[in-house]
Amino acid sequence: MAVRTESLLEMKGIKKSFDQNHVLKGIDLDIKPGEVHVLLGENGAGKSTLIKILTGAYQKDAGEIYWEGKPVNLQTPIDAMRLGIATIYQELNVIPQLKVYENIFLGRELKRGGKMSMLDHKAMREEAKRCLGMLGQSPNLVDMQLGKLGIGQQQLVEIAKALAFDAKLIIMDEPTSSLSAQEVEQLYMCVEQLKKKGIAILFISHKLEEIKRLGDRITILRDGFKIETMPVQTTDPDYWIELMVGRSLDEKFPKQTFTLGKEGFRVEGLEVAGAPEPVGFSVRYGEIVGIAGLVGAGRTELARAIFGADPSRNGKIFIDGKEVKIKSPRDAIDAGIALITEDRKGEGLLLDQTLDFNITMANMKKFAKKSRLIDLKGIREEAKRFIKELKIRPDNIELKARNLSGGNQQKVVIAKWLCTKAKVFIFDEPTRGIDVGAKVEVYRLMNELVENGAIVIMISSELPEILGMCDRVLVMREGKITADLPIGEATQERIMKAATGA
Amino acid sequence: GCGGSKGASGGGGEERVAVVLKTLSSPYWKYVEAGAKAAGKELGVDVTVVGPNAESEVMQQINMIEDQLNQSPGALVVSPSQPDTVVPVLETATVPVLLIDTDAKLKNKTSFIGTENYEAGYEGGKLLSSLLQKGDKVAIISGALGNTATDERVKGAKAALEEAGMVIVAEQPADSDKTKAMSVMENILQKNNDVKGVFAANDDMALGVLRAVEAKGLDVKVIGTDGTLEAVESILDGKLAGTIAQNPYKMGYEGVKNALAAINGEKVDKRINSGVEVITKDNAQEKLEFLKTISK
Amino acid sequence: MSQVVVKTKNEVMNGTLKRVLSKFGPLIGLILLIMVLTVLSPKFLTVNNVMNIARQSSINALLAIGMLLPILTAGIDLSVGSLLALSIMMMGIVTVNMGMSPFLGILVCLAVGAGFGWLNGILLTKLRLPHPFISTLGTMNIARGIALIVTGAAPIAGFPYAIQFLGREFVGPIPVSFLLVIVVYVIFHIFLTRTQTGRYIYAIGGNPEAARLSGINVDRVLIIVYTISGLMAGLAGLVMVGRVNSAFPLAGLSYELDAIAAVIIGGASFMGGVGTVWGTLIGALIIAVLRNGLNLLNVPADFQMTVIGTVIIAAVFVDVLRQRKSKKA
Amino acid sequence: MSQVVVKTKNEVMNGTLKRVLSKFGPLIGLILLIMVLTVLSPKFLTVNNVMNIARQSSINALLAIGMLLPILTAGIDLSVGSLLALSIMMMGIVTVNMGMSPFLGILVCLAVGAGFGWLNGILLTKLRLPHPFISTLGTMNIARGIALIVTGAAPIAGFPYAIQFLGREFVGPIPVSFLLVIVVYVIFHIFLTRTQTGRYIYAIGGNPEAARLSGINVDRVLIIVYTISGLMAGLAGLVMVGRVNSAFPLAGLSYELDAIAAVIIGGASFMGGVGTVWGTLIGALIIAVLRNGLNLLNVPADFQMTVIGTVIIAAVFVDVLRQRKSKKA
Ligand SMILES: Nc1ncnc2c1ncn2[C@@H]1O[C@H](COP(=O)(O)OP(=O)(O)OP(=O)(O)O)[C@@H](O)[C@H]1O
Ligand SMILES: Nc1ncnc2c1ncn2[C@@H]1O[C@H](COP(=O)(O)OP(=O)(O)OP(=O)(O)O)[C@@H](O)[C@H]1O
Ligand SMILES: [Mg+2]
Ligand SMILES: [Mg+2]
Repeated sequence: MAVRTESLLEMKGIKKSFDQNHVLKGIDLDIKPGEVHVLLGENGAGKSTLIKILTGAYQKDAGEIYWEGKPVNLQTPIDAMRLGIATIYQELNVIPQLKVYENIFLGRELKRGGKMSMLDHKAMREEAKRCLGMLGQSPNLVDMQLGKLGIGQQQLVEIAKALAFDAKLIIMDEPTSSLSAQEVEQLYMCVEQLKKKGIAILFISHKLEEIKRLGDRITILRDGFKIETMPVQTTDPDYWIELMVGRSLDEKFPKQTFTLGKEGFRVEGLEVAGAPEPVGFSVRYGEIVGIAGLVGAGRTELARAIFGADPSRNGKIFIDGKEVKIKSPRDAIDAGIALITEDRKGEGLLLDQTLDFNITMANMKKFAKKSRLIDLKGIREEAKRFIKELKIRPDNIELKARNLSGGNQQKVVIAKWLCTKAKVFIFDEPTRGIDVGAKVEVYRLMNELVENGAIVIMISSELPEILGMCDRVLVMREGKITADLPIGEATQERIMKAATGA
Repeated sequence: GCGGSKGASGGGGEERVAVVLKTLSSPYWKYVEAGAKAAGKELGVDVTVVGPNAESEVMQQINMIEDQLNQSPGALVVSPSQPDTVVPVLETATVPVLLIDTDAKLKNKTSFIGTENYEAGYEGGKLLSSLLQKGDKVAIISGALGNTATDERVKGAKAALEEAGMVIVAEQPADSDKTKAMSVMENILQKNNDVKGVFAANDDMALGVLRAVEAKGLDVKVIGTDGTLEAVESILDGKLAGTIAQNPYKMGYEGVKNALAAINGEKVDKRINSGVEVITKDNAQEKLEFLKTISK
Repeated sequence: MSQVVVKTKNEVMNGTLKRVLSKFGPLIGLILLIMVLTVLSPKFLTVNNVMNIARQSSINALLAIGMLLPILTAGIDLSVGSLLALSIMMMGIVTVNMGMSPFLGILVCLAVGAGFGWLNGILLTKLRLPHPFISTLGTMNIARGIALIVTGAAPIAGFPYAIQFLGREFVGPIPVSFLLVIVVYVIFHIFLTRTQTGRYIYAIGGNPEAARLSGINVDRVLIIVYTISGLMAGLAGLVMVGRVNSAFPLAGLSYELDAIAAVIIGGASFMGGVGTVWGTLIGALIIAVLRNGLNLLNVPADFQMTVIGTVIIAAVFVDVLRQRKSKKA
Repeated sequence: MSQVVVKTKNEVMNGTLKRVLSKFGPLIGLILLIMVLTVLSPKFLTVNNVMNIARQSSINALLAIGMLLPILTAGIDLSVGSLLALSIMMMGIVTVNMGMSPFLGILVCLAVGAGFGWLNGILLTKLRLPHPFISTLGTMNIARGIALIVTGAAPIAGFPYAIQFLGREFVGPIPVSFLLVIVVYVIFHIFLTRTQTGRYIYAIGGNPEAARLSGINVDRVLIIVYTISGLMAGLAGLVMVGRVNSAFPLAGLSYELDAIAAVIIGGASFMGGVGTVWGTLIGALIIAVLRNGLNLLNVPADFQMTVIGTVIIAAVFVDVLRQRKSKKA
């Protein structure tokens, strides 16, 4: 073998299949110290699977892994950690019942003395504060119970967990998917610092701007094969997309403008738990309204309150000028409202049920025949239709949701709500974890919904998508709506100003 | 009877006797309770009868004894679920202690009133043998293994059956449960459909066995133990061949009566045999009437 | 490896077979057990004995299918044994002691079971007790207490034929109670796979929050679940009374354990959302076959418990092995 | 409502109080129970009776603290009652029947409990049985069976003083067994809050996959958990033998239910990751106080069950109410 001292890590001919599904068909990858190496591929291309093999979470079927030139056998996550590999997994891997600092040090607790001694809670707290500080987070966070945090902050804790680790390689599987602009910026700075220290980073992302900004080299995966590894700075993102989806993409935001109709949806004096004052806004037919804001701005809370997901709520909601009484999600669904929740695992999916079950769950009524039995065939056909429409892969309705890739899971959640034929769609971070190609599909879907007379509201922390797809932008800060901008007046600066209050 | 407060009839100055039984969840122990209560009424004693939910609740019984002692009764009547277990707590008692139904090696006990379970089982075995021919096949249905009362009965029955030259082809547990006994008997008959007699360590199981036998239309003599109302009725109907009654009512009655005697400083016999009654068709009517009067 | 493989007919067949096997997973454990017992005892595989097993399994089978529902919702119902006892005692009081119509008695029996089951559901959902373990442990004690109180622990015998029918009669060689089990299981299968409420039960067990946000009235479904479980306890009681022609307050003591064991051996998960009607039937049969075999072989009482324990572990382990293999393949 | 409020000292105090209350939540249920019983029975709040309760609670308290660990990992240990029986039977054989040293006997007692507990852990992790309900249901039967076999179901009496010491003696008015409980609980508290393995137990219950991916050796921790649970069953057996100076094979029958009830009443969750040592102690005390109170009031046996059922539900409900209030406030 050739001299490998140059590479920190080399993976050669990695193969992996689940049952009949051949996911990785011989992947090569090499990572050099101090570089940011990006993995890019469609949803279900096998990116997460590849890194799970690297971290010892999965066992490879074939292939070799070399660490600093020496072959290694990674059987368990501990093996990888010992080598100096820290991982931020795509799906949150935290213990909701434990405190933030305990999560940060999980598996590598600091102790007072030798191996058998007591834990040093104080030292862990201090060190946790330092790591959270690197991400611009308040030190008060360390003693919070993790489950009480919003999903974005949980993600930050995951990142802090990797930072607290004296790693040579940090794997980040879509770390920014649940963060808003400010935290993302902090993370970028962090990555640059790490790079300077000679730490290598394997970075997975569907956000091309961020790849362009951070990446040194990029490896494109498609259909279980490695297509190409190339330098980031000298290649064109459109070329990456072409390699990754097998064709070129005409436009990233297929914005369509429709004639503005009358007001279709209105929220008045809604008291959201934890918000300082009642909230109100309205949406007209023919427009897509975006809600922007930082993590924890209260957007999700607002959506949940509208949907009747949280108890005790005052205020009025009108659809087509008629007030609807909403006390529970059932009421909301009956009134024609759909909420595509942001946390797909916690609030969206039945992981152990099949895709057709998941997709039709919120609209089972529709499939009840006169005999009151469910039309199983109808369910399967409806599910197949959505799987095709949203390009969910693998396109096997019998598959359990658990076994889908993150992005495909997200698509299943969207399908579930499309299936309800609602009138008002509230999307909470709908494109989180979805690849560039599929994003366009989701945007097209929104267009279609608006065209067919639905109300569409999109909560998003992705400013480009807000700016690219919406007709009007509401900005939230600390539970209040601080700006209501027509798209013509909405600029990145104005939105950020309203969001931060600066 | 289900009330516990009936004993508190008279005015103050009454002696109080606490009775702690193995359980109160079965007819057998209800008869003991009835006997104790009757004695209390007749003799003007305040009688408290308590017992855990099940005979297997051994520690719960110990706790009950402690809690009763804590309320300083005049005397204590105990029927220990596991004989040895009550010794430490009862040794500390400063009041007269009488054991009923089941004896224990207790130095300071005033008396033991009852019949050994072994003897009851032996009588049952004898009764069964008398209905069969030498060399006939018999089966034994035991209680939950480790239940000392049913285990002793089984030992006694086995001894008598073997002495009489019976062939024991099966010995299986049915946890003192009627339904389980029925299933067990069905399965035994599957293999040995020429079984001529069955000894069951309590009446509930005997009745379950009987059901299985009847369903097959076989002529099998079934003997139970305890002498419950249901069993006696079955004997009168010509179904159950017999049962061995240990006279629980008398145990309860004598227990309280002698407890009062001990409180008053009178002499009490160390050993009072309450006897066993072999109940067959001949004397079942009499027994039935007696049981009906005591269980109202 | 990297080329696209055309599936041969053989492979497709294999796939179907695998799917069937994985659906009827614990079946292998049952078949193994039957094979062993057939070798050990010539009496085992006779029509007569098979019918015996069918009959003996029926009470537990009815309790187990009721228990499947709470377990599918990640819950449990500890009260079924006690509810069985209370149901039959009330039926005894109505029909034997008060001499009323047997059909009224049957109605009372089922209504008492269902009513207490409903109470379990209410306690869980409206009082928001943290786990059905607590609420059903509570009602387990309450119902047993009442069963003991109503007749002062005395049993009730001499039920009318109409009540005994289910537990006692045969159609040809087949016990009516087992036919009842089959009918009930078919109904449950349809209920769980083909009705809205049935599917909601799986949804709630899989992810209660997602279920709620999908517009499912979780409380309503849970109340239905526990009511049905109670109803099945009443029905099991009816069969038991038919079998032994008497009702006694300690009936069904600790039967919940056998019912839970049947459901879990049948492949259901305590974490909810996973489990099938047929698996449960096989679980109940495994337990009945085992008990029957021990009796046939006249295994000494003290060894029986040890054998039962070992077989429970082994039966489940066989299934685990099978799954591990099929995953590797 | 809408302005930012500066926290006054009073509020901070309130916050602390709330935290304490929420930590010692079930305490309110216990205090209420004690108040009611003090009013109903003059004998209840006497030194003598309080010490009785302390002693009577100790066996269940020891089993419950062992049970807390499996429950924290979202598991369960059904075998503790049987392990208790097997442990003391083996101790009896060693010390009474074979006349060996009492200290060897104690060692055997604890080792048998821990050894079988270890087996539970191995079955769960290495055989990959789907849920500890199965493995511990199996060993529950196996251990009970062996306990019955070893002496042919005969009890063993007449233990040496050294063995009886723990369950029998007093320091002043305080039973040694309760002092033991206190010491054990303090050790468990330190273990669960201050050691790595202790924290891992919570982590595994909270999210086993995340725990595994964080490099925690989940199997190892689970084996430790079940071994400790078994060890505590042995220790509880030692205390029991001290109290009754005898060992019998049906000892500890269905004690697992009381132990589980104590843990759950004490605020732990079957879903894992939630539960404290002190809550468990209070849960065990609630059960003991309740039983003792019913005995003092001479409540008839059949009513006791009904009352116990009701109080179990009520005790937990009080806690639920409190939590609901504190959330609203
Ligand atoms: N445990 C599993 N069992 C079966 N199939 C699986 C399992 N995990 C992943 N897969 C399949 O492997 C394929 C690759 O999944 P993976 O999660 O690696 O995709 P990905 O590239 O990370 O996608 P995304 O961008 O959506 O995160 C998918 O088809 C998925 O369905
Ligand atoms: N269950 C909870 N308990 C306590 N605090 C919570 C809980 N859920 C959310 N929060 C907090 O409430 C605030 C609002 O969160 P929310 O999720 O509504 O914000 P968001 O604007 O949607 O942000 P995100 O981008 O994270 O979705 C955050 O500070 C969050 O930490
Ligand atoms: Mg992925
Ligand atoms: Mg949000």
